[in-house]
Amino acid sequence: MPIGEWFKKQDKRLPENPTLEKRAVPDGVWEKCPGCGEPIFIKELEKNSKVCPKCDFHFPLSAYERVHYLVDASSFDELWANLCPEDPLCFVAGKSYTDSISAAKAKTGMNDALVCGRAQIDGRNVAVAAMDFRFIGGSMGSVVGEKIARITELATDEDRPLIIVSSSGGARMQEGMISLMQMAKTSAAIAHHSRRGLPYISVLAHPTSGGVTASFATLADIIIAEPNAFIGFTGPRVIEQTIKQKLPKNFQTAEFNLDHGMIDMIVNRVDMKRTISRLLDYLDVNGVVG
Amino acid sequence: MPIGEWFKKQDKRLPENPTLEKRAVPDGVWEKCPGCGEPIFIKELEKNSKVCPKCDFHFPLSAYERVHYLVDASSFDELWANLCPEDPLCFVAGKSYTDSISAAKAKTGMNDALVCGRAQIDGRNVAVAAMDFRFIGGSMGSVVGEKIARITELATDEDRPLIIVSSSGGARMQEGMISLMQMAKTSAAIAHHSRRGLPYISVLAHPTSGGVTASFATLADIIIAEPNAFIGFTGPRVIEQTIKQKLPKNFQTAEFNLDHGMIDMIVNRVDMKRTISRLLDYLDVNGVVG
Amino acid sequence: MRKFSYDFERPLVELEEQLEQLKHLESAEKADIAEEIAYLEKQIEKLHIRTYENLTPWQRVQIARHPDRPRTSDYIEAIFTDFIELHGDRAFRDDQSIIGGFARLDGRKVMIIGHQKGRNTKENIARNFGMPHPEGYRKALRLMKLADKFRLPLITFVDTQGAYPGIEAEERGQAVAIAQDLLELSVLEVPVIVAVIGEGGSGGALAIGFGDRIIMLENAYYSVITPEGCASILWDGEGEGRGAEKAAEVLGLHADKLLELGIIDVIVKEPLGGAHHGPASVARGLKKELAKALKDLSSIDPNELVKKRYTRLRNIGYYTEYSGKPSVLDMQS
Amino acid sequence: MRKFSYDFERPLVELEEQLEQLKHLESAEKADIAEEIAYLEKQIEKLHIRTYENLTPWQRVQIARHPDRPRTSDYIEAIFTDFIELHGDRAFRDDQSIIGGFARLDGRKVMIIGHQKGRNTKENIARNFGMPHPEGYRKALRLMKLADKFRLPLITFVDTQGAYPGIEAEERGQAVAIAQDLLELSVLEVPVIVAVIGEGGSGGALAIGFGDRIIMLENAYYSVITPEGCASILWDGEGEGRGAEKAAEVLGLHADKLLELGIIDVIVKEPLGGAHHGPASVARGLKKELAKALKDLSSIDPNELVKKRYTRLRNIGYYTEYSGKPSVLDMQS
Ligand SMILES: [Zn+2]
Ligand SMILES: [Zn+2]
Repeated sequence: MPIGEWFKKQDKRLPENPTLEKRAVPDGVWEKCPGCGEPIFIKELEKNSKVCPKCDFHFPLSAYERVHYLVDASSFDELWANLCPEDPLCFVAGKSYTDSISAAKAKTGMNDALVCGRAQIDGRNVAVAAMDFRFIGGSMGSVVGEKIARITELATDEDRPLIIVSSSGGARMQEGMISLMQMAKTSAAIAHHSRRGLPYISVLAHPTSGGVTASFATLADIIIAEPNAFIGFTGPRVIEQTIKQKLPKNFQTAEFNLDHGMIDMIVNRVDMKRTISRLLDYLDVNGVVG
Repeated sequence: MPIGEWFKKQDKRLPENPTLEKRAVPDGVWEKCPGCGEPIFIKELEKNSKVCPKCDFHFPLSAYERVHYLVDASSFDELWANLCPEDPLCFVAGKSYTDSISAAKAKTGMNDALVCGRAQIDGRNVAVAAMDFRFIGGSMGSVVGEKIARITELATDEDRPLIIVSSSGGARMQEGMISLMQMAKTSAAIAHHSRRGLPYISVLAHPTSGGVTASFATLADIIIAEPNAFIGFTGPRVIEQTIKQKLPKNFQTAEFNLDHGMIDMIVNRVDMKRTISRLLDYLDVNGVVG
Repeated sequence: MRKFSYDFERPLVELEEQLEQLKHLESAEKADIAEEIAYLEKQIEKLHIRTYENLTPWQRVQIARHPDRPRTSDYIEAIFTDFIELHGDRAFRDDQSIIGGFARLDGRKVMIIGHQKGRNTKENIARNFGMPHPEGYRKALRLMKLADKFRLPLITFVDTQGAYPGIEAEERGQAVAIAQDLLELSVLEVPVIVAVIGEGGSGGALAIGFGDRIIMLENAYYSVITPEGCASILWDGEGEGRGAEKAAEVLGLHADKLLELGIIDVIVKEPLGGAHHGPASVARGLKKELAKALKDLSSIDPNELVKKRYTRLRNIGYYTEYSGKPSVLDMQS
Repeated sequence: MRKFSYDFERPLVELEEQLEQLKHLESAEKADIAEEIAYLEKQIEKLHIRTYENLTPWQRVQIARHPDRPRTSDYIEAIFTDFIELHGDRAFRDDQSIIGGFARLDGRKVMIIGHQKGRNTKENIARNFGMPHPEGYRKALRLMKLADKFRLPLITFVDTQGAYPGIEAEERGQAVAIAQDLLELSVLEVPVIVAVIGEGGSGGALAIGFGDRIIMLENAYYSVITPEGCASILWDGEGEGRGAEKAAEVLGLHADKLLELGIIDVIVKEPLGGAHHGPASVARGLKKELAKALKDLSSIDPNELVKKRYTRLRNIGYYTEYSGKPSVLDMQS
């Protein structure tokens, strides 16, 4: 699992301090775009789903921002926000897991890396979940796995389409095998949802890798990626170390995955809600409410 | 469809005059093996399922020989032997189709390229079919398609495992689109057999190509090939003409197909019946009769 | 002026070029040649009819292959609304020689799968001239299953010279990939409507080429083998020239013959000279037939649909069952 | 003499070598050194126990990786009869790092799928050291579906360091290939019994690594990440040395810990020093557990089995649900 790679790397696509934080900074009326280097007014950026209007760079989003840009205003009814991680292995290695959790909680104001609940998209009932990469690299431990399973089951019980936005380094190492088993648990929940004939759309945001890519995130009827997102199983550093050669230039980008038949389409975040709404029109036999 | 390639080619593995014919020839007590060049007593050859005891060369077999080596003695009850081809397109190009049919009938004593019926293998009820390459290259026209469909339906209705031995150049050009549609017809029959949870074992003998490989022959639960058999879709000559380069050495052999994941195993004809019997033991929930 | 023409169209093209020159002369030099122009126009009209009204089978194959002939994407554009293209086989590659996705026909939701040729050399290379590799059939398989899951009628567009005769296509199992499409198509519990719009070349075409209704454009062909392939088997080496011409005659690959044989259900007329002489009218004709098929098939119960599709296939075949001991089972029943 | 030993086994190996020399001396020179030999044998016995009785987690990981450790094929040979190996994914390649096929356990028919490492360098290259490519997972998927169709209980053997970190494995979609195995495993309507016999490395192991009963050999490990991988994340660059040792301690990857956590169900004892010190006794122990699992699970109705498997997975997880508005659904029920 390449979780750690994403912690340390200075990735152009992943500024160290997510924009959500910057907003509090006094001179935060504009932000320099990591894509084109131009200053962008934050107001303008927010109107544009946090996509640079000049170069289409997709700024990282918090899970709540993801939900915000995806569903109808005030339609989101969050569920299970009060699920908190434990430390079953008493994992201490350098930093302790409990310290990591505390730091992540403080940074994000969240209890773990996933937000989920009922919502509507253009008036249609859906179940939605979004991952937050800021919370220990969006890694999947017990809480993420449990919440994915719960929201999927809710969608199954209530005949709702399921939409999950992933952004994750993979399974959460600090919970050991319990994390690995969340891959099986979430996949099994998806299996039962799918067997009911219900639609599931997966959105892969930068970066999606490891155990998340190898479980619920790629088991959707339709898979959409954001432009230029990293999508893969093994992280590039591990591959380079193993095969001892440089990787091809666009390796493991969204575009690479499209060429290799792994995803259905790449959609600019600005068009994401509209595209998902159009797709649901084809997939959702229960139709629009109200 | 590469039917024609197999007509003209002097293939080491496919002597012009099949051994069945030779038997009538006065000096036919031995036969020179096309594999190793050694003379082999025909009696010995026949005891060895027509596999050279010295080099394992698999002599071509007629459809009746195939059935003979596969099922319990006197268990075979042939069906629909009286189905004869017609000439729906009045196909004349150089030679007429009706002339080809007459010649093939005279050569083989058969009405078309497939023999099928009920049989037993080690006391177990099965439905069996075998193709005869001598009959217009074992090509699939209306009669072959119809008989495959009928024997598959019989297997479905009577809960019998299905075993088909293929050896074919593909769809029968001379019946035009009617032949091509036999691919769909046979595949559909297989689909319904499979959906009943019944087992189907396909044996690919030299050569199996074109429309037969692209329909019923590769839709089996278990696919077995005879050693060194040609198995492919497009014939090598057409590929060479298209890509204008030489083909790899073992291209489209049974071994190549095993490497590329297309078949389950390569089985020497001497072991074929025993292997199929063992497989049926695992697959046939209805068990052995008597 | 035409960018591309076949030999049999040459005399017509020459007259058209003369006309163009005359018109240029008239406007540039103010020459008074209105009468000559009118005469030539009349000649062209006559020759146009003479050239195209009694096409040989081989000429019609050529028209089916014409580089200006409307492609699957053109019909999607002209006939449907709200097309959303889907990609990939989830295993190897997105094969661009087969396209597909959701669309609406007069508001009805459907799934589309079709062979896609290019408009020019660059596009044709990307789309491998409409000849799928195994991953193309597997992409089609995925979309078939999606259509089944979400109960969307399937409309396919057939336009390929056939499966690609290459090393990699064999290595990756094009035979089994096609076979799996055939199997899946036969059990889909949604209406399957096929439109043969250009070339229907053997297994590569059949993989998405049968269903509950088969519509065919007048000059499209659908064949067990390309005329060239057939010729090269029958008359060694003569594949490219007269051989293909003769083969096109004997193979019975055109819409009228296939209608007679019961392989297809309905023919959509093309303007004289082929679909590219009036794409809009062909699209209208095709749309009408697609809509009719959708309407006819939508009311049928899914199980019944699968049964009917099977019966239809079962009835394709010409054979004599001569007397003697009677056949043990009558499978058609 | 041992062909291969780890650092911590070195003192023991040295004594063993001394013993061998003494014995040689005794027989070659007729030297009267029976007493010395007896003494040394006793020392060896004591050191053997001291070396192996309190292995550190990292030492046990090493034993799980020992080149002489029995492989999947050894257990198939020792435990089952009438094995028929099946091959291929029907799409790309027969991946030899995963093997499978039909077999009988005390006469009961089953389907087997397992990671397969080699016995030597040549074999290991052919089998990619037991690390599957996507086609391996797809071969497994095919065999799972066969097992389901023919109602054969599935027994899997887990022994891989993990998915292969290579370019081609990514290109051909190892993530989705693993995910599809997980999905399929969760809905198989036959008993699924897992035996973790050596290395259980992350996603590559999990793809065939959960079911209705999970049996684990005493020194096998099963982990979300290899100790080296974990270390290289925690202590950059220290992956190969002390880091891995420390990581093995914190990851909780051994049978006893996993039993305590409820991830696995039962542990099969190994002889002191590891399974390769007594393969026959390990095979006997494993066989007993497999047979017991088969017996326990065979009587359960297929639907019930799938439900139970799901509930089992649903119960894996450690979290606190603190009060506030109560959770809307109790999913465990
Ligand atoms: Zn920018
Ligand atoms: Zn020989």
